[in-house]
Amino acid sequence: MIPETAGPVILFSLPLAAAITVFIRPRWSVPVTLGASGVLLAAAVWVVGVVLQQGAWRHDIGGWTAPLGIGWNVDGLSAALLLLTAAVGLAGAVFHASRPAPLATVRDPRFFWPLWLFLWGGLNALFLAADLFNVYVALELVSIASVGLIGLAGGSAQAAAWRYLLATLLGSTIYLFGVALLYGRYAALDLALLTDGVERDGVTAVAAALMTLGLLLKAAVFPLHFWLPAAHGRAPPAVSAVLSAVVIAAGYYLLVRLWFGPFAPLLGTGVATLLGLLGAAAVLWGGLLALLQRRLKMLIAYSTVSQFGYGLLVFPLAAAGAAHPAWTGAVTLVLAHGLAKAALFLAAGAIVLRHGIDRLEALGGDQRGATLAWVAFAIASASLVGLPPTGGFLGKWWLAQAALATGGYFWLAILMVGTGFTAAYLWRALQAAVRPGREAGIDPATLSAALGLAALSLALSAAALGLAAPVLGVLLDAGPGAPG
Amino acid sequence: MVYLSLTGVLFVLGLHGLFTARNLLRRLLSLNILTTSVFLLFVVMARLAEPLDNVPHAIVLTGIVITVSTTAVALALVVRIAGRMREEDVGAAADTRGDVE
Amino acid sequence: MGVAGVIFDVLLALALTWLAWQATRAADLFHAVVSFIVFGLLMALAWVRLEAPDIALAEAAIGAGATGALLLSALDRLASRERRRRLLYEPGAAWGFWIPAGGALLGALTLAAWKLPAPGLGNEVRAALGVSGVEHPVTAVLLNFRALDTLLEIGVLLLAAITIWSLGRAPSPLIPAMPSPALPALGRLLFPVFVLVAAYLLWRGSHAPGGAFPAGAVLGAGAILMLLAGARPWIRSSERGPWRWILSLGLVMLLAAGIAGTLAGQAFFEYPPGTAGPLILLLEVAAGLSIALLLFALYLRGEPCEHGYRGKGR
Amino acid sequence: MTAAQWIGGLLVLAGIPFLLLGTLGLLRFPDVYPRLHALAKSDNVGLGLVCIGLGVQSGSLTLLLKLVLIWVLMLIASATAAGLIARTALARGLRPWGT
Repeated sequence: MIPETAGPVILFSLPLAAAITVFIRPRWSVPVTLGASGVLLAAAVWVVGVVLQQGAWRHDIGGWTAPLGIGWNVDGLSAALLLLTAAVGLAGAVFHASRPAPLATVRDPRFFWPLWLFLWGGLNALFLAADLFNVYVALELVSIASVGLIGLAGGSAQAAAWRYLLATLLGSTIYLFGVALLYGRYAALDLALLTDGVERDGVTAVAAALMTLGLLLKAAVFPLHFWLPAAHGRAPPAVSAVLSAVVIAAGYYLLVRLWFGPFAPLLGTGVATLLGLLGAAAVLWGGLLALLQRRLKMLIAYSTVSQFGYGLLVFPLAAAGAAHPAWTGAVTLVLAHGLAKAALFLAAGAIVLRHGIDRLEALGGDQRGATLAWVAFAIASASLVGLPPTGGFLGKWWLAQAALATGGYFWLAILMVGTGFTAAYLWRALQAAVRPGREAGIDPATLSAALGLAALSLALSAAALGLAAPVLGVLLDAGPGAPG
Repeated sequence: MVYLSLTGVLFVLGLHGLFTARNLLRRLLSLNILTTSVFLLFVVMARLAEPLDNVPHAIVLTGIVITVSTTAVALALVVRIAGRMREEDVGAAADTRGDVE
Repeated sequence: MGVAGVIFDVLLALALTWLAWQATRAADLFHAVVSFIVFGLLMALAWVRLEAPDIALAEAAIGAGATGALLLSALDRLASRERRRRLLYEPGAAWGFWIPAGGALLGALTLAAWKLPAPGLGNEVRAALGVSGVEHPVTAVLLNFRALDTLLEIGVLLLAAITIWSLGRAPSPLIPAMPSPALPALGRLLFPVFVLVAAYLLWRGSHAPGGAFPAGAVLGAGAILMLLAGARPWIRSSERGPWRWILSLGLVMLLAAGIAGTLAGQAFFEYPPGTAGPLILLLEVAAGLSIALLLFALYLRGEPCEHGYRGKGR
Repeated sequence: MTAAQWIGGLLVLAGIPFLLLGTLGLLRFPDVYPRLHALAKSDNVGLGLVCIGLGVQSGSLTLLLKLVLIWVLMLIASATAAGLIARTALARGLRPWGT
């Protein structure tokens, strides 16, 4: 066996195989899922290690090279996101498995696990894929699994699932139209081939515009974010965590892949500024709305809209000449956001379980059973705001350096104002913990410590990401997509 | 080619229907027409290529199966949502034949 | 072809445009759904005109057939018990943003599409066909060159069925107002024909248009017809029965074929030399069977109970 | 032109009026029952003649048999469908025209 190919093969096949297993034998769900999650996390760590050691590599599926065949592309960016998926996937599975059974937020527990594993498999397939149509199929896998998981919460979540489904299907259809145009122009679907062959002309520009529009819709970038808060706010906690942390990041990942790959010649100042302004608007608008929310999970959901705005700042900064620090900073920020946001949603899930309600004013009082969750919430908040030495700080630091180097003081200001908003709304949430509250909710003894621990481990990872700055820098430099 | 224009027309019709229709089922139909226009673009491209290119055919076959899956999920959701609305509003079931004569 | 062909194409395009307009705009929902089904059937003709017979087969069986059955049965549920007004959402402000954006895109899009050089991969496919194990290029692309897409696609189909099951139990069938003896008779008469046609299409796939997808669709349509004719759904969600295995069979086999390549020291999904032909046939049988059953499962719109239907949907 | 092609052409030509009349009936008859009548009768004969005509013209026995098989299946399907539509219409209380 060629050692380096085993990692992607495991990451691709194991979630799907486990999904089939738990579909056929629902009774084995929890052990199979947790076992597979552990193996997947190990495989992702290993893949990251291999990338660090020997750089990016490509695997031709079926031995067919592009343009005929499909390839897998393993580089720093995809390895980092695979690892993020595995971390959030494991923590979410642990959280979901250890919630108290009678209070399950899921209507039909038997189907949670296959859907969860299918979502994981779709995400891994997406991060590995180097082929634009393969990406589409993986995106649809992710979409349907997400819809199923949101809909599991029942009631009004089904309406949210419907809106999400419509938005995401529209996004992938528009994306596919762009893919068709590219295929007609270049007879290639492979990212690397397109990167080499792309020219600046009308067809390519239209294709780029369409694919970007579709992906902006999927990444819930302002003003196409309308579907996100309800869907992420109403889903079961573990589902909200993976949706906000990874599924949105998948759309963003593709945007970055395309604009730093095939479409790089098209990234002029105009396009880049437009994308940057969208990001800036998202930061401000999402931050403002998060500040106005009265329910904990909705606050966190709006925060996702706001935080992904930062990611788009990479485009104007890169176009202005600071491609390297901007790229590293934005990707780091997305990774740190993923870990922190998943931690926030899991912590919120545990807190809401404890109090039986998620209105902010009712979360105070006796915090036994939710202490760990609040600690996790605080640490994750620190990373999201960007306090040193967390991952959030590192990302913002690199972005700020890119802004300073290119004289982009407007983008720097956005960064600062956005940080202010983040601090304000998270402070509001944390304040709720120490208020005197009414006595309600369930017996804290029935809440497993694993709930809080799952959130805490993710929050600590987000914080520790800042300490891993040198490794992260090397990792993100590996690969054809990395600029500079 | 006639079909290339058809692609554009269907794309606009689908998009227009998706944004203006207020009925859930109608939006789904519009989305399906939008998807068909994308498939049509792929196949027109295959036809224009010399010699005939079979890769888009396989791609569209895959796409059709995916579309029927998403449509089925969407329809199941619509029916459940409608059912839930019905439970909330049993009294308003006076004219049950809103759509079919 | 000449002038007659062009006239036919224009007429077909006009008819398709009109039907699409009807499907999105008709005041009556039933009218819209029927327009959409006819649209699918005429699209099959368009695929034939564009020299894509495989897609025509799939469109007729899946696009118009299975989707049509799904739409009509959903419409039945919605229309007979539901006032249309109850299904509305207020369009959000974001939709307003979309309309000018879409219009602007179209102009650029038509302009761009006319100038496409369309180089195509026809030569590459022909060159590689010799070692692909099959003679029909579409099958070669689906199950050899781009087998990974097919794997994920079967995954999407299985996932869709699981998602639908997760929404609740299968609702009871609507009893027809005046049961007809002709339909069950037709079902009994035609089901063997469906099986025969499916087997034929499957076998044909290796050298001519056909293969697992049309075959599975035809078989699934036959099963749906039996259901309409009053047969009880024999599929069960039970863990003990073979149903969950058969539903997953296609994905299991494709995954196994993929991993086998890696275990043999080759690339993921690389077939050992000389075995591609029989392997692809095996995969097609498994995929066809799964597709048929999965389409049927999609049609049930919920998890079937131990005893077929329960009294009422959730 | 061989004799087979002449015969086939004539059969196709003979089928066309049936299809035309069926369509005319579909458009002009007053309600659902006579429309079904026009369709089920005329379409079957018209389609049969066209199928046989094309089969004869092709000069291949397998193709002729395939076309005839299509026709037979269409006969069964359209008869069943017509019956179902008529029953549904009756059940919904649609009275035949003139009664």
